[in-house]
Amino acid sequence: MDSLSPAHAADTSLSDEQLPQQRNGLRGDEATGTDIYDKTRPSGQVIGISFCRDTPLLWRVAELKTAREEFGVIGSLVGSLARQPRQNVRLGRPLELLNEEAQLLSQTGKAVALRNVESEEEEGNSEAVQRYQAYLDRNYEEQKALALEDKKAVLQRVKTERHNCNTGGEDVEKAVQKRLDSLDKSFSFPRSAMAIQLCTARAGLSHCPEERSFLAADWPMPQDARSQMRFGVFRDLRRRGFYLSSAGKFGGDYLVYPGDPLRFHAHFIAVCVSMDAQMQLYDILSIARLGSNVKKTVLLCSPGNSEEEEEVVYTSLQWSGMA
Amino acid sequence: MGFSDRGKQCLLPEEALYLMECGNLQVLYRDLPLSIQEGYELFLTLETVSLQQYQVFSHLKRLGYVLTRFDRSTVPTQYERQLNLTHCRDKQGKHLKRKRSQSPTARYPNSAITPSTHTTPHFHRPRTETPSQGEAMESSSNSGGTPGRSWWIREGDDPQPTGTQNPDPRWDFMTISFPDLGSRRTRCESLASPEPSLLPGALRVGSCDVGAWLGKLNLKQERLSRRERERQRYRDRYKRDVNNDPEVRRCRNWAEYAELLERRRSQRRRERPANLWEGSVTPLTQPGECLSHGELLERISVVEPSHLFDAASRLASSDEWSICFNVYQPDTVAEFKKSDPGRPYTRLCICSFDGPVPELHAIKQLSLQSGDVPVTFAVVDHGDVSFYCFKDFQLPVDVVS
Amino acid sequence: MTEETVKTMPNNEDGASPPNWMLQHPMYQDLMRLDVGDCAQVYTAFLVYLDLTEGRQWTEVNGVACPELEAVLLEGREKDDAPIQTVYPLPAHRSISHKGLRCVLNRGAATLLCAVASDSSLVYQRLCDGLLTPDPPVGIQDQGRRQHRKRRIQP
Amino acid sequence: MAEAVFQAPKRRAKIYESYEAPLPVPFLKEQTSLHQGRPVFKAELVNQYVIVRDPYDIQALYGKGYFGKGVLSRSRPNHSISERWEKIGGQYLPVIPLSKYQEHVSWARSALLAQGLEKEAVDHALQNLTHPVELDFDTAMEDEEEHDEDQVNSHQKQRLRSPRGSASDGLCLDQSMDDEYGDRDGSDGGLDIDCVKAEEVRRQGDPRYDPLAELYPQEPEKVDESALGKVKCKRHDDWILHCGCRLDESQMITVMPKKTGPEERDQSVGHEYVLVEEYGEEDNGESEQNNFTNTDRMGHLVCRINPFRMLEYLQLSLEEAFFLVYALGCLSIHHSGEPLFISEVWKLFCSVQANFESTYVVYHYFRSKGWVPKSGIKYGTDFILYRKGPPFYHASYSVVVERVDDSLRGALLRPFSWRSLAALCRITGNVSKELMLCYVIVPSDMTTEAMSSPECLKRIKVQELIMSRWISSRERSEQDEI
Repeated sequence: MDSLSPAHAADTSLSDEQLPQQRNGLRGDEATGTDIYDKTRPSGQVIGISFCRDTPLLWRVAELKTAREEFGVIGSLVGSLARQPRQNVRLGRPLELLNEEAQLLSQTGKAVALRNVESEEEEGNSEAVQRYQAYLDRNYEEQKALALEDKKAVLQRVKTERHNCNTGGEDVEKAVQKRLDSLDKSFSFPRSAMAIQLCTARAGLSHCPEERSFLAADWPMPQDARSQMRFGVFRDLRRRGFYLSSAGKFGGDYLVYPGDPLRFHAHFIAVCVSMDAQMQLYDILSIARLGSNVKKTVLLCSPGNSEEEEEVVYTSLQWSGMA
Repeated sequence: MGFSDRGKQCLLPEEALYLMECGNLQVLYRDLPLSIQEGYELFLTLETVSLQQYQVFSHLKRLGYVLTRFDRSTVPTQYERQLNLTHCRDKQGKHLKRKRSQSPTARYPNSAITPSTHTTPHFHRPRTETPSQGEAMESSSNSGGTPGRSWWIREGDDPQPTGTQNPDPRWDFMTISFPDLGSRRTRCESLASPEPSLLPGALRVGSCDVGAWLGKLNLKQERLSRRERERQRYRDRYKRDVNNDPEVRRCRNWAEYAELLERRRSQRRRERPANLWEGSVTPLTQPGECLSHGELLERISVVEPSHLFDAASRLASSDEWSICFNVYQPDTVAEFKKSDPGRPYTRLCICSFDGPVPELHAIKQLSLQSGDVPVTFAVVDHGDVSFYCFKDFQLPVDVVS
Repeated sequence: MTEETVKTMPNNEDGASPPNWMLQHPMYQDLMRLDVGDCAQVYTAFLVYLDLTEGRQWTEVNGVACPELEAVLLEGREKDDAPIQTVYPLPAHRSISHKGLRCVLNRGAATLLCAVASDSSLVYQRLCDGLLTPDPPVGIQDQGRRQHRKRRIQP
Repeated sequence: MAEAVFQAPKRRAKIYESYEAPLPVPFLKEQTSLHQGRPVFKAELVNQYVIVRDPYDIQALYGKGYFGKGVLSRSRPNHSISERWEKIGGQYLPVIPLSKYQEHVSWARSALLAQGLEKEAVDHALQNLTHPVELDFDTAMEDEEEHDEDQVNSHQKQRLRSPRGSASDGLCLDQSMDDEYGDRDGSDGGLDIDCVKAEEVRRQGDPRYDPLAELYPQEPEKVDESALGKVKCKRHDDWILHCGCRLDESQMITVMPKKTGPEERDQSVGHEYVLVEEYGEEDNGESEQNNFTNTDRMGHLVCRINPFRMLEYLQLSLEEAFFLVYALGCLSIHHSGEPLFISEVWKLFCSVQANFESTYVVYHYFRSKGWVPKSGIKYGTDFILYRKGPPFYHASYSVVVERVDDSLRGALLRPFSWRSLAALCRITGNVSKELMLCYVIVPSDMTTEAMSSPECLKRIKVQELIMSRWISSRERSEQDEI
């Protein structure tokens, strides 16, 4: 097992040269958008929401796309990008969802909560291990062939260069040719130098539709009054076409964007508060002041009290120029 | 990253997951590689690290910070700090550490490491029941346990607290005073017997005659340093010298002086409206009574300041808040040694934007726990991390003469 | 102790302070006559009235009773031809519910909430029904700079 | 040590006034010359608020320690009835439009009627009072002629010439910022800065007196603060005094130096003379709007007595008032004519303002450290703290008051969530101040009865905490999206 580790692979200078694009250990489907066991998965399917304790997460690129494009659910990427692991500006999967986002997806009937699969049966496992070993062997052969090609190409290039500039003389050129000839026989590609793919999303059966009813978990999210209010506001704003993200740092519940946040600045800081809750005037002053500092309108959002009223009542709050 | 245990290199779950995410580590579980998703599900559980803790961990890792788990026993207690025992303490800590990581410290990314879920040794608690997945997971190492183990040591959760591992001093050393033998004012020949509650059960200590001792004490006037003399002068400014009063100087005899005093008294009475001076509460100062702004400020300073470390050891402890990580700055990475980590840049307490804000109680307790290292609160809002610190402060007095 | 002893104006021969014009001001009396709100709130409203008329040259400023809030509101125009606006004056230490704010908003006019500290410092907030899009950021230049910086950081 | 570092307060670039005294009380050594016979100021309780009406008291309380706020002004009590002033004889008088004058007459009428006077008597009295004061009329005309000669610059000239410091210039300034922004050549005269009086002791910068001297070895420049009080900051839509911005040079030259002069006199009792701008009988009513904009239609000025004079009053916050009463013993508060005892004042304030006990403890605490706390309403906090006073330094701290008992838990005055705290932290940072949380620690055995006397202060402790944000990386700009 040690020999399989990509860290070892990086240790070997040979593989370093030859597989530069894989040096960091390629993470499964980062580039292609699907993972190795699940290449055929069509998009637009039902979205499986998995949970890390009670935090809803999305793992599959296709599902991320569906959630964003069809339902306007943005979420936030929280995983490290294997290719750029030293920054926080751009992150990769998983996509963490707000509870409201997960709830909204589930209400559309297009998403389902998945429970973690802890133990699979022993026989299934040994079969999978065999499959995996076979996959590794196949992969090894492919990589070995590629490595050999690369090495040859390098030597060939050296040879051509020497030939062209005529400085090193015949000896050098011959030596290179000799090495080139013997390469087919002498070339060794240690197993430890092999690059491996790490999958981002879970492999296996758990995503087959027929398994879903079996795996569908109880909705593990809290349903107190406050989260119900937050969801009501979320759903209503979403229905009005706004995109939302969390606004903790801005003192509110949601940042409200007029379109996809990739293209727009947020217009509002939504604060969910029930109609009758007493707010300290000082709190209102400070958040309105913040709103003006960041050029956003503060939006008080309360679920309407009676039937004839709208579902959610909005009041805009702006720091006036009259200081 | 990682630590070694019985010859095996082990990684903490957050470390393993982070390396996986960066594409530097493959973890085999039951002979199959784990996907990142499975990593999240298996490593981030109720008993290990929370998703939020992991998010803070990886956020800072990505920026190059060094993070280690916080271990209360490595922080010198307030008592140790007061007695300047930190040095010995460090040595002891080093010794402990050396025992723990005997294997060569293989540096990432060269190390091939099996994730092993492991607590630091002296908190290790054997479990009777080990789920089968545990063994399957450690194909090359049988050490360690399962993800189902307690990572974060809670108060009262510690099964065998020993002297060094329970840093909570039971006595408040701030309130226990040493006898003052040198002072002229409290010249005493013998010391009363100490408070019985501070003594171990059977021990009885009588009063102590210190007469002989006193003879040996050097009671000569202390020579003040320059700085101390300055301070004394500053204090003296508040003392009123009647001879500096121009009106007093104008007096040629006692009669005139008495007259002046009388005049001033009556004037003061006139200036003292009854509603201010004859009620149950009277003002702290009277206009014209103080010599200077400094004296006035001293007179009205009745509200006492409080410090974060004051009386903190008396507070009931709670496990609502706990410190998770030590953080070392990225520019120290080069010199960072696990065996001698030095003083962290800060320590982290991790919470959610939806959770409560720490009360003064919690802030005080955490800063006591953290010793001389500041505590930072990492507040997580759906993957987005903000850091806030609450620091002890004393606004300086601003005197205008 | 009588007033004489603490008299603060020795050059005023008759000894009595001049009357407090604030209490005599017809607007103050009008506001009091509306008979809603506690005296602190009404006085707050009067302070806001003074700020609007003396400090900001508003016109046609008048008091209105709002029984639901047990408060006195002010109505007036920022300029002669400007539309009427409602101002809800409130001592800064109070709290308010969204419902209360809606009460003022539902009067139909543009609304300002005015918080007044006990030293008469005041701060106005604009309230609007529904979603009021903020003014676009003033400096387009500003945005360009940020984007530039973003690009630079990307590896 | 996990202790916050003291950040030096930022001194204002230009100072418009000299520092009189830290507090409105005399110290023993100055007793002979100063404050003779008037050590106790008087305030009245009006509708639960504390008002100081005497102009001398107002000057002393605001000038020495920056207590209170003018009810008609933004901060310094310096309001005047008009922004236009004309010289009549040896005196400058305010110019008001006729409509405004008539308004004042009508207020006077209703005030007199409210006192129960007969309508006829009222009319008669008012008629007598509002007659033009003929004596000054000629000089007024002279002045007006001068106007005609030089109409274009008249506005500006007036402003530059006006000897009245405070309000008039400030108000002009507000206008001129928009209209005459670019037009500022030749107006350097406005920058005459009062020289520091020779006999004034150099205190600032002397380490013996000034604990922060090393940071500021020099005496600050002096500029007229009162005018500054009316300068708006473009960036923060706030008064420049509050937001902590520098005045830029173009604004500087329009700020007038403060001059003291004989006009201090008409701040006190007596009649207020105004110049009423009148037109021919026929166009009395219709041309009011044009008065200020259309110089061609400048009416003639008639000097009259203002029958309803609105003097500037000083309103003290409850904390300020109680500090003057209890800590300094220099203020007597009257309620319906009766002076109040200290314990009465305490109980009254506690009943009027929830949490007064706590906010007062903090106010008192910082005052006894020599700092000047003012209302933090603009930043959503209880106080902002100035070194010396708003004219000299930018506010350094924004203070939130919390109350806990001995166990350091307990009901918070302002139950914060991380969200609201984050917002507050951000605003405070945006205006380059620090956010300070002040915990008032009340012993748990303190009874309600004990709290009903200010003597409880002596058993209360205050814990100061600075809350700050730690930025983990250079990526700050990304995280802090506007």
